[in-house]
Amino acid sequence: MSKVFQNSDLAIADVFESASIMLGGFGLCGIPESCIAALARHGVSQLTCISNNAGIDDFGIGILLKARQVKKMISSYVGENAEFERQLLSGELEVDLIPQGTLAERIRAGGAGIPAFYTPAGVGTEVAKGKEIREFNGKLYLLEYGLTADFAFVKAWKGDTMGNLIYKGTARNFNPMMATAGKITIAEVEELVPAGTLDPNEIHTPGVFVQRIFIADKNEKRIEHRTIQTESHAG
Amino acid sequence: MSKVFQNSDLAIADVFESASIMLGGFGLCGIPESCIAALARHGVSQLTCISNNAGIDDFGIGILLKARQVKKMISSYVGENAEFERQLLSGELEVDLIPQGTLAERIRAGGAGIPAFYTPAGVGTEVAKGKEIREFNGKLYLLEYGLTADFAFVKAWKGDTMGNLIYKGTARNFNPMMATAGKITIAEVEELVPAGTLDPNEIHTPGVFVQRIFIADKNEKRIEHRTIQTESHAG
Amino acid sequence: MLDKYQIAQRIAKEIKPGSYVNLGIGIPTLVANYIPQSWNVTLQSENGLLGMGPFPTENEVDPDLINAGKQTITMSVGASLFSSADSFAMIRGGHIDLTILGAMEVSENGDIANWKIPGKKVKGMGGAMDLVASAKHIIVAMQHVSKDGKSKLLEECTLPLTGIKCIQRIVTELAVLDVLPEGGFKLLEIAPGHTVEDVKNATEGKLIIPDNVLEIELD
Amino acid sequence: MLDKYQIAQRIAKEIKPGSYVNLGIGIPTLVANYIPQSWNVTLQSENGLLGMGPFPTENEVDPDLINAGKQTITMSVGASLFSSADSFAMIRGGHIDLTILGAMEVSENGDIANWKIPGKKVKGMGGAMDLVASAKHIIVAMQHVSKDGKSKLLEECTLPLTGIKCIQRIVTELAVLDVLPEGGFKLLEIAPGHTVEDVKNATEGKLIIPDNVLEIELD
Repeated sequence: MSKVFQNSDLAIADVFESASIMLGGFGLCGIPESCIAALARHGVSQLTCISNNAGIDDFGIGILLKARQVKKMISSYVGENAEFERQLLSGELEVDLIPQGTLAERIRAGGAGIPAFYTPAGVGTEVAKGKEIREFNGKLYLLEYGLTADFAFVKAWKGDTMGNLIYKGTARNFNPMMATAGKITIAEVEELVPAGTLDPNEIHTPGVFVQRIFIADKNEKRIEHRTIQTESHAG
Repeated sequence: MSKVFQNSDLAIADVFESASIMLGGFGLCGIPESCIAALARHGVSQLTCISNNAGIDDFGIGILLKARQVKKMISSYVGENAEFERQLLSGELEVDLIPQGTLAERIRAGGAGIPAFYTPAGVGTEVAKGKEIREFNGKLYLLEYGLTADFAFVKAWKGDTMGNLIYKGTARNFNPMMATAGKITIAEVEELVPAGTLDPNEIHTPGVFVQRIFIADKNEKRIEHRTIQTESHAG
Repeated sequence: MLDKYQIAQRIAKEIKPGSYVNLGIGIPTLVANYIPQSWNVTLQSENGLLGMGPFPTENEVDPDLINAGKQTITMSVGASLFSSADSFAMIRGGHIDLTILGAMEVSENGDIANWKIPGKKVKGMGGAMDLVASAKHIIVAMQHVSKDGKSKLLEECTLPLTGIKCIQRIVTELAVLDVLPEGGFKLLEIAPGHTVEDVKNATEGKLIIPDNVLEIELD
Repeated sequence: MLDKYQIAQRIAKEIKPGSYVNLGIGIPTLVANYIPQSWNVTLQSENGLLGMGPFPTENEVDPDLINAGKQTITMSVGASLFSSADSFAMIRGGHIDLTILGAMEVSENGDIANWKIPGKKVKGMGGAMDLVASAKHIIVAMQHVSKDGKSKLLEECTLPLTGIKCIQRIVTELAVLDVLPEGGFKLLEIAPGHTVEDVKNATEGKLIIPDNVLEIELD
C-alpha cells in the first residue's frame, strides 16, 4: 500500500502500449529524466505524449522519439528536435500544437473536473478551426476541453512518503497541473523525506494526486542555453 | 508608487458607494478584519459583498450588515448571522447563494481571464435555473461565469513590500483567488517584511496581484466553534 | 436501533485503508473517531486541508486552523494546505475516494436533499452541491424516519434538491441500503432487534429485499 | 536605421515605472538591458517566474532557473515562482501591464503573424497566442522590411496568424507607429537619417502621416 517505489523501472512497469502520458517540464527544465529513461528501457510504443516540448535529439522526450515509441505529441513548442522534424515530415509522427496557456489550462481543467472552458487564445487563427467560438462581454473566445492522461510523470525537488511534493525554481512549470491530471501520477524526486517533514504550508502538490513516488535515478539537468552574464552587460 | 499603506483607513479610502468587494475568509478564519473595520468607519453603502460567509452578528461582514452598508451578498453559506436573516426577510438585503466550489472557481476564473466554464455542481437543483446545461462525456454540467470585483480585501500571514503574500493554515481559503480577481486588491498582513525576505518558492500570491498592502491593525481572530479534544476522544 | 455513534461506527467499516475521505458536518464528523490510525486514511476538509487530525488540546488551539464545520482542529502527519479553489478542484476532479454526508431526504433514484427547508432560515448549500455532483463514491448518514414518523427514503424528494442520481449507499438507524443504478433501495443489513418489516414500514420509496439480509455488525 | 539594440533601447522608453512586463524572445529580450533599476519594473517569464533578473555569472548558473527562451537566468529581489497554469492565468487575466514581442508581419488592423512559415520547420506557437490574445498592451519589435525588400507592415498578413486585432504599437528599424483602432499605421517617429518617404516606401499597409512626426530619440 506504500506509495514509495524502489526505482524508476518498477514505478513505470505497467505503462502499456498506446498509453497516454503527461510529462512535466519546460524545455529540459524540470523534466522526469528517470521516468523517461525507464520508459525507453521498458520499450512500449504507440504512446501519446503530452508535454510542452519534445526534448532535444538525445535528451528528454527526444530519447523516446529516437526509439520510435511515440505515436503522437501534444505540445506547444517542438522546435528544438531534428529527429522530431524528420518523423513528422515522414508521417511517422502526429503532432497536435496547442497554445501554451491553453495547454496548461486544459491540463489544470482535466485534473479539476472542469470538462470545458473558454479562452481567447487562438481566436482568428488556425487553432480555432472546428472549435466553438463564443462572445462574452464583446470579446471572442474558443471552447477548449479538459485534458487527462493514463499516466503523468512529474519531477519534483522534495517529496515525502505520502506523495506530497515541492518543486524548485522554474522546474515547477507544468508539473503541478500534470500531477492532478494523470490517472496514475508517478513522481520522481531529488530528495525523499518521511511524511511530516515538509511544512504543510509549503507543499505545492498535495499527496492525494500522487500514486507513486521514487528517488530519481539521475538528475543530469542538462542546460539548453547556458547564458552567462558578460562584462558588457548593460543596465 | 509604493504599495505599502500606513493603515487600513488609507488603504480603503477610495472604496465608493455601490462598489463590489470580495472579502477573503472561511467562517471567521482568514477574514480581512482591519479592512472590514475601516470600511465600517468609511461608511459607504449599497455594497455588493462577495464572500463565502457573512460573518456573525458582531464580527466579520456582520459589522457591515449591522451598519446597513451591504445591498447584496454573494456567498455559499450564511447561516450564522441573525441580522442577515432579518434583513433578508425584510427585503433590505439581496442574497445570491452559490455552491462553494462554483464560487471558488468563478473567482479563480475571473482572475485568470476565463470568461466561463462548465461545472457539475447544481445540475438538477434550483441553482441550475436559467443556466445553460450541457453534456460532456455523458454527464451534465452547468455553464458558470468568471467573477471579478472592484476591490478585493485579503488577509495574509506574511507579506512583503512588493505585495508578495504567504497565508497560514486554513486561513488561506478564498484569499488567493480573490487576490487575483479584484481590480484593486488590498492585502492586510500580520507581518510586513522587505522585498527579498520571502523565499520565492514559498510565495502563495505573487505581488503582481496586490496593489496595496498594510500591516493589519488588529488580528483578533475570533473562533466560531472552539472545539477541544476531550478525554473520551476515541480512535 | 442504532444511535448516531453506532451509525458512524458502521460507516467507518466502509472506508478502505489508504483512502482519502471527505466527512460532512454532523454524524459524518463522528466517523473519524472509528477509523483506526493503522488504516492510513487521510481526511479532507474542503476549506483547504488534506490531513485533518483530531480536535486540538487547549494548548494546541489555533484560530487559523479550522475544519469545514468551523471547528478548531489539528493537522495529521503529512498534511497539506491549499486554497478553496484547489480544494474543490481536488473534489470535482474525483481525487477524493469517498464522501460521507448527512441528508434530510434521499430518493430511490439517488437524488439527495440536504440543504434547504422552505420557510425555514436560509443558510446556503456551502460545498454540498459540489461534493454530491463530483464525488466518486458517496455514503449518506441519515435518519430513516423523521421525528413525526415520516419516511425520509422516498420515491421522490419533497425538499429542494442538492444533487441528482448521486447517492450509492445509505446508513440509517435501521438499516444499510444501496441505491441501485436502475432505481430502488436495496436492503443490505438490518439493525439488531429489527425486522425486514420494520424497514419496509419506514421506507416510502421502492424497497428491494434480497434473500440474504444480514444484521448490522459493530465491533 | 536603428540596429536591434537601438530598437530595444527605444522600446524601453515605453515602459512605465513600477509596471509588470513580459518580454518575448529575440529583440524584446534585449529591452531588459535598457530598463533602469530605479524604475522598479518587474519582468515576467511565462514558464513560471515573476521577477526575472540578469543572466547569471558562471557561479550562479542553476539549471532549475531558466526563462521562456530556455536561457539560464537569475531572480530579482522580490521574485516569485509558480506553475505554467498560474503563469498564464496571470497573463490571460490581464495582470501583466505590457507585452513586448517580435513579429514577422503585422497588418493595418492589428493582426500579427509570428509563429509559423508554411513549408518551413514546424516549431509551434509556444505562449505567443495566449500573450497576444490576453495582453492589455502590446508593443511589437520587428523589421519594417524583409531582407529581400518586402514590407512586413501589410494590409493583410500573408502568414498564418498568431492573433487578430491585438497590436497597438510597433517599433522598427525605421519608425515608431501606432495601429489605430479604426485601422491603419499611424506614423509617430522616424529613425534619424530617414524621411517620411522612406517609411511610405517600406509600408504596404495604409500609412497615416500626421502633421508632426518626431525623430526617434535615444538617450
